[in-house]
Amino acid sequence: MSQHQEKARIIRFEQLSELNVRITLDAPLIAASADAGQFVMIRTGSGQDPLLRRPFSLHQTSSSGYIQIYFKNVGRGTHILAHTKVGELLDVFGPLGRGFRFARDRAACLVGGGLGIAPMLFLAKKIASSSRDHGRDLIILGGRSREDVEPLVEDFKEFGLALRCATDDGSFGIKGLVTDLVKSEHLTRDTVVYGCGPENMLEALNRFCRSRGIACQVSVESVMACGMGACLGCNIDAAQGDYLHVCIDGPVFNTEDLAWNS
Amino acid sequence: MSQHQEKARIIRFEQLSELNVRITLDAPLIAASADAGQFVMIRTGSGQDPLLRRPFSLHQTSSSGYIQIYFKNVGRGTHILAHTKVGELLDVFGPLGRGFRFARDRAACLVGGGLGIAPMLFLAKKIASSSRDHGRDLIILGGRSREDVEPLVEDFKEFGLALRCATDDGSFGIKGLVTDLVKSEHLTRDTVVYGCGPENMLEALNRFCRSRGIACQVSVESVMACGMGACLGCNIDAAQGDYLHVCIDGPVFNTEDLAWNS
Amino acid sequence: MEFVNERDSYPDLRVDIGGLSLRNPVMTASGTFGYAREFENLVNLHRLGGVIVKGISLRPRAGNPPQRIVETPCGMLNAIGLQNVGVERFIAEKMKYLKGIDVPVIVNILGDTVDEYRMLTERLRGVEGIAALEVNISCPNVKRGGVAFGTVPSMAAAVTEAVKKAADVPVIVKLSPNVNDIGEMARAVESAGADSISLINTLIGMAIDVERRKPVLANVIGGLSGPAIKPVALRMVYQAAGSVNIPVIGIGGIETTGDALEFLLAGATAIQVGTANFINPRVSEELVDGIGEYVKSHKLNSVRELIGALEF
Amino acid sequence: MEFVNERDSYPDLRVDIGGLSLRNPVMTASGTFGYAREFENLVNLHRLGGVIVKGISLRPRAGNPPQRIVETPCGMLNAIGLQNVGVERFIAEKMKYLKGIDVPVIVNILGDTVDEYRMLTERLRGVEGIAALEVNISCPNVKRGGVAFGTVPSMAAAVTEAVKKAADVPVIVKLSPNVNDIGEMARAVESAGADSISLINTLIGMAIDVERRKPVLANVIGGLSGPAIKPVALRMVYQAAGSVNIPVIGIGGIETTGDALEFLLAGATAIQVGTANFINPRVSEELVDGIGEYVKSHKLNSVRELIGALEF
Ligand SMILES: Cc1cc2nc3c(=O)[nH]c(=O)nc-3n(C[C@H](O)[C@H](O)[C@H](O)COP(=O)(O)OP(=O)(O)OC[C@H]3O[C@@H](n4cnc5c(N)ncnc54)[C@H](O)[C@@H]3O)c2cc1C
Ligand SMILES: Cc1cc2nc3c(=O)[nH]c(=O)nc-3n(C[C@H](O)[C@H](O)[C@H](O)COP(=O)(O)OP(=O)(O)OC[C@H]3O[C@@H](n4cnc5c(N)ncnc54)[C@H](O)[C@@H]3O)c2cc1C
Ligand SMILES: Cc1cc2nc3c(=O)[nH]c(=O)nc-3n(C[C@H](O)[C@H](O)[C@H](O)COP(=O)(O)O)c2cc1C
Ligand SMILES: Cc1cc2nc3c(=O)[nH]c(=O)nc-3n(C[C@H](O)[C@H](O)[C@H](O)COP(=O)(O)O)c2cc1C
Ligand code: FES
Ligand code: FES
Repeated sequence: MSQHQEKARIIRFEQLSELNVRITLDAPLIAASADAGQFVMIRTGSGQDPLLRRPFSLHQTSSSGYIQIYFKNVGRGTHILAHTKVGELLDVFGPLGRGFRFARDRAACLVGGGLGIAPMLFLAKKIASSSRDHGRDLIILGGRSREDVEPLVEDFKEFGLALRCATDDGSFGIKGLVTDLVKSEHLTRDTVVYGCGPENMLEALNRFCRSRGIACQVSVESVMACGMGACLGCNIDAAQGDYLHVCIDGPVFNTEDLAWNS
Repeated sequence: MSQHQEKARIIRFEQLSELNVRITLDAPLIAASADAGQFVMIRTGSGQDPLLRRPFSLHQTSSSGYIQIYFKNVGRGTHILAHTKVGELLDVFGPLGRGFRFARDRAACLVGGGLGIAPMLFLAKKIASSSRDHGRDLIILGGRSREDVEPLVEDFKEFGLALRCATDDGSFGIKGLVTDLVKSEHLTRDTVVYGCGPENMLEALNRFCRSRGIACQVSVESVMACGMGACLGCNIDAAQGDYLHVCIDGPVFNTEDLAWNS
Repeated sequence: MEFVNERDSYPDLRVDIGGLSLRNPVMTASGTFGYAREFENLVNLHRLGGVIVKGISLRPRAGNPPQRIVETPCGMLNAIGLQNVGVERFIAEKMKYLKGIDVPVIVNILGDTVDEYRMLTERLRGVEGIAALEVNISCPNVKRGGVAFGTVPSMAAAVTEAVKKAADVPVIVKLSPNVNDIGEMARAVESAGADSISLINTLIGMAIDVERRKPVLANVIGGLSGPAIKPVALRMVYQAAGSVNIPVIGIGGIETTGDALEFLLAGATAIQVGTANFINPRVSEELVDGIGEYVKSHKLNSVRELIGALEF
Repeated sequence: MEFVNERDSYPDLRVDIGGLSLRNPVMTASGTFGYAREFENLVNLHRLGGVIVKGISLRPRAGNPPQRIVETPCGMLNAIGLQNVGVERFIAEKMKYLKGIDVPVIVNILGDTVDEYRMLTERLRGVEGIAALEVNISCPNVKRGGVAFGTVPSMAAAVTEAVKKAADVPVIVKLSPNVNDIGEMARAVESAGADSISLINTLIGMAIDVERRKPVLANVIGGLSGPAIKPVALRMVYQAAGSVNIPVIGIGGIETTGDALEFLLAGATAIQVGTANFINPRVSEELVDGIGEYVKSHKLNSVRELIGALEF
């Protein structure tokens, strides 16, 4: 586990929709040691307010030393990031946490909902580049409407894996939820589902996989102060009782290790 | 006394030297009611830190509804302002305080040192546009070196008043202090000296004027929270004992009303 | 004016703070709004719930030497030193304007001894235009070696009793946050007869200029206010509201509608805006609008449904 | 290592905190630096003055349910609930690494009763690699209805005495800021035998989610830390240092070299960096450099010349 704190230059800034932004950063040390599902902590301002760093999944890394984050402008910190410009420096710290445990010998079904699509590109890339038959691998992406999904589809297509899309309003892909697509696919028992998205999506995914006895890994969120196991602020309820910590035990968990409300 | 709070658009941004910046703002209500020597309070960020507004003298106003400030990047607030761009909005509040009391029937000697040049342009404009003989009016500008003075000289020259310059290092105008120039001029007893600049310059000006019995008005600074007489935070020692408040009793004072250290 | 009244009637924002009815829960805090006139160009004063004027003492006070204020992270320290014109000039000069504005005027009072508080209250009796008194007990008791009245329950109670006996208007007691048990202080002044309590006054803080190696403030220590103190203020309001039956007025770092709502939910019947007036002179009026919007969009019958309506 | 030693010898940053010598005054605060290992990739641990580990109790504690933290203006609230692995696992698992690092390790301890503090201290006696104990007295005393030890002088003194009697290393007592008279608390623990005091622990605060109408923290209240509290912390350090003869360790909102210097000038012999570790994991090392630069550029013989060197 090697972590790095880098002043990373913004190489590219993409406004993918009204609120969704993708930023490419030059952060060679982080890029070199990152794995799919891991995240970084970014300082959004230079002053003391907002005080805390904000966590973002690694959307992608490149061998040229770049990392990408894909995020939505939802509050103060992301507002500041959404108004940065190419050439500016961001203080980035990572890679952090435990990523997806890719099961090389089992079929993969990647499910990304809304901003939960972010870590899926990294995972798709990793899976696609593993030398094995990809005939049973599948990517499912969803969002509220076209703008949440379409801008990212080209990047996913590059990997040549099967791809299905869904939107709540039917403006792109089928009209419905990603979990509807998951259910409609005939996933075999040896498939591993890898999910990231809003809480209710993850709950539905968990219910479905459990009912079918399918293994499922999900990337979850929590409020974080340190991102590195020092503050103990990011706890979530564990299946066993007691707590797990999103930043070091996760953010990717086997669904059976977590306590689910429903 | 009418004050206005305006969201003022940045119309022009001039980097006059490494640290000195001049910003032109579209603030018609403030422009319409401002007088030379008055100031505005500007919110430098959109967040809660830095918390307080920062005071800036009005450098100039125009009949087209523009106001100008001229400032130096010395700390957090001015750093943020020095990184704004044309088109952005600033929250500006003013005009505030009591400006220079221009004595129409007496010769005027304007003395601006360093950033103290800021309010002098407004005053020079006012004096130049008053219909009277300007043969005995004089402007004296000074700074540490060329870059503190030269970029502003053209604007002052436009008024056709006599102009002398001094720099500490002699890189522009004479080598010396503005007060050296003041002393070398043969100011008559009926002259009014109008000064703004660092504390030690104002002290020297006061000593000189007092020794010659010449009236002197100076614009002084203090830390401010409200700028409008509500917080009572901006007090300075008065000649009478007790205190005066820079934001409402000043920022321009007759030197004899203030307590001087030397 | 008709338009204003109409707008004020719905949403119903009226609250009652111990015998004093306000058209809405937004007031301006003492020492941050001058004598109201300073803000007349910027705020429609008659739209506010109330205005608390700068603290008044029996005799005029010059206050502390400069430097009196310094900015801190998300806050500021002040050591104004209770500068004020004294009660006589206040009545003669300031009340003339204040009694003419259509908003409840609350006079903040302070003293060095219990007797001074009493005399001050007697002097203010019957003065036209005073809707209530707010008693600042964060002042040093000169007879008790400078220990602040607001940090010892019995001293706070003594001041409250003296003022209450002499006053002909409702009495708000403004608590100091520099105590261990705010609930105990709240109960002490309630028992002594306070009609309501307001809190918090400033936390005591300090700043040092490391180049000059001197305290930044001439007075060495000062009062911390602004957003930085909001979490502490909110906790104390919550604890105080849980400790007494009289209305509580929340103060401390309020800048946004969300901030104001937090205090109401924590149990405050009304709120005061302090430092935020310096940053946005229009803020108090904006909060009246913002709270109204919330009441409407959440389909509440009145703002009173929010008071202490915290769920667990 | 040779390079490092050379650099550490000038400027002379050594300080002594009640029987414990530190190579410089910069330590990391309990609960904000894990068990040090979390930071080994980011900080040269051996360059720090000391490391205080997360508070340890007699038995493991699960801590509070989520949500445990929330950001506030220039600060954060935490209600971790003293989660820790308990003293046995701490010794078995964490001390193995800690005794190997070249930096004084200070163990922060907490308990529900005076007896628990005593037993904990006895258990830590003789454990290799512990340079000092820091006693967190901001914990509720279960035998006294949950009133925090740190808010009642006699209870603070009782804990101090019990720990001091059982300890074989210097004892630092960490004071709670939620009191009226910090000087009184400082004197109480000094009289009870503390070798030094550290302050401040967090101020008690609260935040409310106005849409859900619930407290943000599951625990309702939490501890406020970060730059927001610096003015209060500095004032308390100044007052505490003026009240006792033992060394004082300053804590609260320290993020920059300037902040650290303010605390030294106010009378602190050393400082601890807390919340800032989250924002800039390298900050403690940067402060060592920054203080060194100041000592050099101001041509001081040692950092000790700064301690309490405030001019008036
Ligand atoms: C491991 C991890 C990976 C993440 N990856 C991504 C990503 O790839 N793309 C993306 O858009 N977002 C991601 N998030 C969420 C992202 O961190 C939050 O959107 C961001 O912190 C909001 O900051 P803000 O200042 O803009 O919002 P704030 O003003 O702080 O709050 C706005 C809203 O965001 C919520 N929020 C605030 N902080 C967090 C937080 N630390 N975690 C979750 N929710 C929060 C608040 O509850 C509030 O509803 C991730 C979160 C975690 C924990
Ligand atoms: C009436 C008035 C008119 C002014 N006009 C101008 C002007 O036209 N051009 C210009 O460049 N500057 C002017 N100033 C000074 C200007 O307000 C400060 O430079 C500015 O507030 C510094 O803010 P900051 O956040 O960049 O600095 P900070 O980081 O706050 O501090 C940096 C330095 O500036 C000093 N400073 C901070 N706040 C103030 C303040 N309110 N007043 C004075 N000094 C302060 C600090 O003591 C410190 O030394 C004026 C000040 C006053 C009171
Ligand atoms: C400059 C200033 C002056 C103040 N003067 C008084 C005063 O005279 N009497 C009083 O009771 N409180 C006074 N206060 C305290 C405020 O009324 C308020 O309680 C405190 O600032 C916290 O609120 P805030 O964070 O919204 O500012 C003053 C505060 C400031 C900032
Ligand atoms: C997340 C977190 C956990 C903490 N845990 C402890 C603890 O276990 N024991 C303790 O004495 N102090 C604890 N503290 C208090 C800090 O050590 C420190 O006193 C306080 O945060 C103020 O310093 P700061 O503003 O630099 O953070 C904790 C603080 C935070 C933010
Ligand atoms: S965010 Fe600090 S421990 Fe997880
Ligand atoms: S700055 Fe507030 S009274 Fe002058």
